[in-house]
Order: sequence, then C-alpha cells, then structure tokens
Amino acid sequence: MTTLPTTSRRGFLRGASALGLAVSALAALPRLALAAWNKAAFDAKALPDAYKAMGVENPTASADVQLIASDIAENGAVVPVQAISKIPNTTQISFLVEKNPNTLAALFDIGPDMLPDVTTRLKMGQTSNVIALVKADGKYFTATKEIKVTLGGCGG
Amino acid sequence: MRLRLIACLALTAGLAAGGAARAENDQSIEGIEKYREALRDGNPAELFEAQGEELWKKPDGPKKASLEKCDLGLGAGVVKGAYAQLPRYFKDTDRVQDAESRLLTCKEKLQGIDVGPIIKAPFGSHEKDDMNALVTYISGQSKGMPVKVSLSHPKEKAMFNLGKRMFYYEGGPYDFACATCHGQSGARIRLQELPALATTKGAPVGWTSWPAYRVSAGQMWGMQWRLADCFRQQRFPEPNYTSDATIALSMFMSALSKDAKMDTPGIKR
Amino acid sequence: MKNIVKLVALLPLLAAPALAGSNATDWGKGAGDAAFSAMLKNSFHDKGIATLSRLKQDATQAFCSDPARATGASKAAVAARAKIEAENLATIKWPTDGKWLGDWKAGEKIAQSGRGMTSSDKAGEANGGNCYNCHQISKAEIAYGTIGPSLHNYGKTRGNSEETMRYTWGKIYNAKAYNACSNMPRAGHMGILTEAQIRDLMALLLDPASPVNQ
Amino acid sequence: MPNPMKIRATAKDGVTEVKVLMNHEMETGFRKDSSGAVIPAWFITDVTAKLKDKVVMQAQWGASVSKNPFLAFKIKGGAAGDKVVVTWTDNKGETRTDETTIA
Repeated sequence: MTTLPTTSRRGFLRGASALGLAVSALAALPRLALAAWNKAAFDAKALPDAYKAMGVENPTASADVQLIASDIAENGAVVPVQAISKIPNTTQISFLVEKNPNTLAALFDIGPDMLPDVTTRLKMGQTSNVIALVKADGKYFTATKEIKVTLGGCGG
Repeated sequence: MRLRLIACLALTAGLAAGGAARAENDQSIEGIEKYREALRDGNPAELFEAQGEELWKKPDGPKKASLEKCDLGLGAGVVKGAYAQLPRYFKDTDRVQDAESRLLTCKEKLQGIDVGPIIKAPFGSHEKDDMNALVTYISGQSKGMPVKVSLSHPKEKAMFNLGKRMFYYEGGPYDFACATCHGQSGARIRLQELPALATTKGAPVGWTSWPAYRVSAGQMWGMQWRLADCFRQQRFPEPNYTSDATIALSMFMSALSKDAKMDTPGIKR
Repeated sequence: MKNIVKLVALLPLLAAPALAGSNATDWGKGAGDAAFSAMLKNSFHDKGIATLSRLKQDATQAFCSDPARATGASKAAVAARAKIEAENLATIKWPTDGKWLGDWKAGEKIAQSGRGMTSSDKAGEANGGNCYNCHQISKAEIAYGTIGPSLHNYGKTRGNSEETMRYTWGKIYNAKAYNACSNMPRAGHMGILTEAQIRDLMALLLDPASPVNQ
Repeated sequence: MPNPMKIRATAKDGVTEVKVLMNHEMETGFRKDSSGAVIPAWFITDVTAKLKDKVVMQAQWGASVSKNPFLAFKIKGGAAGDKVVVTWTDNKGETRTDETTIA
C-alpha cells in the first residue's frame, strides 16, 4: 500500500520535475505516502474482500465518523456523499458501497495539511448500505447509512 | 360535469388509504429535496458552459469565423441577457426563433456551415453536443436575469397561441398530451414533481431551469432535447430539431414565465 | 357501482343532440386549424416505431385536445363527454375465457415497467403498464406517482364481486369508457397490454394474496 | 487531450475549501452498448492536489465515482492568491492538470 510508484505507471510523474516535486513532497510529508493504486481493493466484489485487500481489521462503528448523504437518491448515477472524521490522527477516508459490483468506490489519503472532510459523488446500482471508513492511528472506524435508490421519472 | 365526477369518485372511493401513506410520502420527498440540494453545489453544467464559451469564440466553418458576432436578439455579439429574452421574432429570418434555432442561423450565415447535418444528427452526437454546450454557455449568461419575452409581434403572438394548442394536443397510442402530466399542479410521476406548465406559477419551474445537466445520463440537455424527449415519452414521433412545434412550446412556457429569474444552467435527475 | 354502470348505459341517449362546435376553445390569432395542422405536419419525423401516423387523432383524442370541451361544465360539453364514454365502452373486450385474475407477481412487474411504444423501443417487445408512474399500488414501492388515485388496498376495500371485476377490467382496458378525457391510457383498446397482461394486473389489484391487499 | 477541469478554491478562517469538477466518462466496464458489446472500463484512478507546489491531497478512485466527477476537500492554511493545482490520471494513462488561485 505504501510503496513508491514506478515512473512508468503514473503518467503525471513521467516528467522529471513532477517526480522531483512528488519526492520533495514526500520528504516533507512523511505520512502522506504516495500509494500505488490498490487494484485488489478496487476489484473486490464484496465488503470483506475489500477490507482484506485494504488491510482493514476489526472496523468499529464510531459516532465520530459522520457520513452525510440524503436518505434517498433520485438517481443512482449520482449520489452525493460527504464523510467527516472527528477522530484524531485520521490518515485515510474511504467510501464503500456494499451492493455495488465493486465495493470500494474512493479512497482519500488525509495528510497533515488536510482536514478529514471530503465530499464526492458515487454511482449506486441499487439501494445499499454506504460506508465511510476512517483510518486513524492504524485503527479503522466506520459510519454506515442505507441510501435508497429510487426511480424519479417515467422509467421508459 | 357531475357524471364525470361520479365516475372519478367511483375510482377513488375507499382507495385513499390515507394518512400513513402520506407521511411516508412526505419523507420521501424530503429525502429527495436533500439530495437535490447536495447536487446544486458543483453542477457539472459548468464544464459544458466552459466548452460552449470556447466554441463560441473559436473560428469555424468555411468562413473561418467565430460566433462572436452572432445576434441573439440584443444586437451582434451580445450574449449577456439574450437567453432570457428568447424565443423572439427575428427580422432577417422572418421567423420566431429560440436559442438553438438562432445559433443555427449564425452558424449558417457567419461561419458558412451547412446546418442540415446538425439538424439531422441524433441527440448525443458530437454535432448536438456542441449545440448543447453553446446553449449552456448562452443560458449561463442570463443566470439570475428576469425572463422578458415579447408577444408584441404578430408572429410571436401566433407562436404563443400555437404553443398553447400544441400543449393540449393529444395523440399516439397512449393518448398523451403535454397536458396529461403537466396540466395539473401538485402531481408526480414516480417521485418527480410535475409543474403545471400552462400556468404562470408552474411554467417558470420548467422554463427557467433548462438547459440542465441530467445526472441520470451525465448529459447536458438544452430545451430542444428536453422537448424531444417529452415527445418520445408521449409516444409521439420525434420533433424536428428547432421545428416550429418545439419553438411554439418554448414561446408558450417562456411567455408564461415573464419576470421569473433564469436559473440556468440547471441540474436535474 | 351499479349506478354508474346504469348511468353509462343511459348516456348515449342523453348525448345525442347538439354536440358539434359547442363551446370549443378559441385558440387565438395565428393558431387556427390550418396554421396548426401545417405546423404539426412540418415539425415531426418518423423515428423507429413512432411514425407520423401517430399524430392522427381518433375522435376521443381530438375531443380531449380541447380543454374547454374536455373539462367544461356546459351541458353540451357534458353530453359530448358522455357520448365519448359510450363509444369507448363499446370497444371493451372482456376476457375470452371468463377468467378475471392472473398472476399478481407478473402483474407487479408489468405495473413497474414504464417501457413500451416509444421511438426508442423496438416493435414486438412486451410493453409495460406504466402503472407506478401515476399510482401508488404495492406499499413496498415508494417511488410512485400521484396523477392517478392510490390503488393500495384496492381489492381489500372493494371486494371481488363480479361487478368490481368487470369495472376494473373495463377501466384498464379502456379508461375513457368511464371518464372521457381521463389521463389514463386505454391499455387494451390501443393494444398496449395483452389480455394476459391485463389479467395479471387484475390479480395485482384484486387477488387477496397480492401485496396490494395485505 | 482531455477537457479541462473547473476548480474553485476559497479561503476562510484559515481553511481553504477546494471544489473540483472533472470532465470524465467514468465508464464502469459493466455497461453494454446498443449492439450488446461491453463498453470497456475507463475511469480516473488517481487524483492529487497541491497547494503552493506541495502535495496536500491524494485520492484513489474506482469506477463507482460518478461521471463528470465532483470532489470537495478542505486544506489547512492557504491564502488568497495561492496556487492550487489538481491532477488526475485515468486507467488508460491519460492525465489532466489544471490550476486556480485561491479567492
């Protein structure tokens, strides 16, 4: 998870100066390691598999993780989600959609210069639990919310 | 009237399973409202506005000209506020035109482009995507401005009247007219509320929010596409792009939206 | 219920005199019949199965395209609607084998589907009923429309008398038989749904085992 | 060349909020076209943001992020005029970098 990327894999690191910047950034931010895209985790078809590929052990539900989303999505193609962690030393926030063909949707590394508060929009194939997973001090915490995916229009 | 009422009552009698369902219903609508609120911040339509502006300024066609001298009704090159005053009568074409129709005129006259293929190209094609980006840009330049559509020219008035008649025109295997779904207020299809488009209260709900980004398909739709898809769902044949029937309906809705503020480009399910 | 059936039967008699031209809407300058027809003719093209022939109206559609006549309270308008209803009532084909109810599970699927007969649908594919677009039906489906009345508990409140069966079948087959300018499509009359599909929808509404009646 | 992003960055009370809209299909690889052929997966895999040339945010995405993605995040510090640069890379190796200054 924390290996350095090879220059051939990452298009935007091809340029020498870009690489230089990335390396200097790495030196300045030891905790914000440049992680290679975690293929095994993104390919996982079920929550336990995704957790396993991400190295998640014993995730516990925590009231200090907030998952802000509407109860109902008018369309599954775009479901706005926001996750906020109040847990000190949060280093990672991920969004997982339990019933999607690929469970893991997005993973954010939270460096020391960032607040643990991220917003994005996800696709959902059907009504499902959405999980905000927070990593802090090597431990994992979650907030879970069921989001109903409904039909808004004629469906024709 | 009474007979009809009895028939209606017969259908509804004992069917209004009442309060509980309604409460649940309100909750669903509330959830949807929250969903829409979350979408408003960061409307991908902005991406299309940027593309449209680039297309507006880019020299194109045999005449290698941009559209920057296009007269959208407020004079050559004036984009600000133009969308809020369309459709309108244009002397040079002797026609009432909406934004899309007028853009085609400008492409033809300023750039020397044969617009036939643009008219014929299906929605979702590169040609139509460019048109949608352009109207998105143009409509964005009227955001927050009041709708000011004139009915003073006889052709404008006629277009409005034709639009009204089109709105009620029922046909096809499902007997649908625009009015079937949009002829009443407070009703929904599935969870989608339907504005009563023939009223001054309902018309702006529709008119002022298109062009809009459709999240369902990740596409940018101008009013021409919106109307074409309405007709599709009405089980009608497809309206010709920038045809009078579509411009008439736009004239009907926009005139009823007088003084409402444009909220374009919008974002929709 | 009985009263309505009787009324409907009586209507043709009431409807006979003075219909034409009564209280028709004046569409205003530039929107007379000739101008409007010309606009229609020039504004559409065939697309897939949705051909220009669909713009041709039958008597019911032509009548209901005029809001003054479709909803007007004048005697003439009321009588005209009664005539339209009688004409539509006469089109209803009752179940050929006398069986009213099919499979409610299949009915639920038909009620859910909004597909069919658009320019993007293919010929020969089974059409949906579009029911949830306008009606609440099974409680579990929260995404329902409200253009039509709720049909939840339909069978529970109405029972399953022959009369109820007949009215419900007729309403699905040709809604305009009971309300001349109803917003509801004429599913049987216009060939949207097959007899078997209507039977399944009947079961969804009237079968005591259907979730609608739970 | 992929189409540009829209980036907005506003500083308030020592926190910079960055909002980004990206132009991307985000194709899942599960959908089929009208002829029934599977449309190959095509989605952004990596997003990086820098404030004044220092990496402050890194994300890994899967195909479940919506088409034309929207992303909002908050950075400590940052002042009006500072440069924010966002870069994405997709699974085909295409990449796009855009920048804005904090308002």
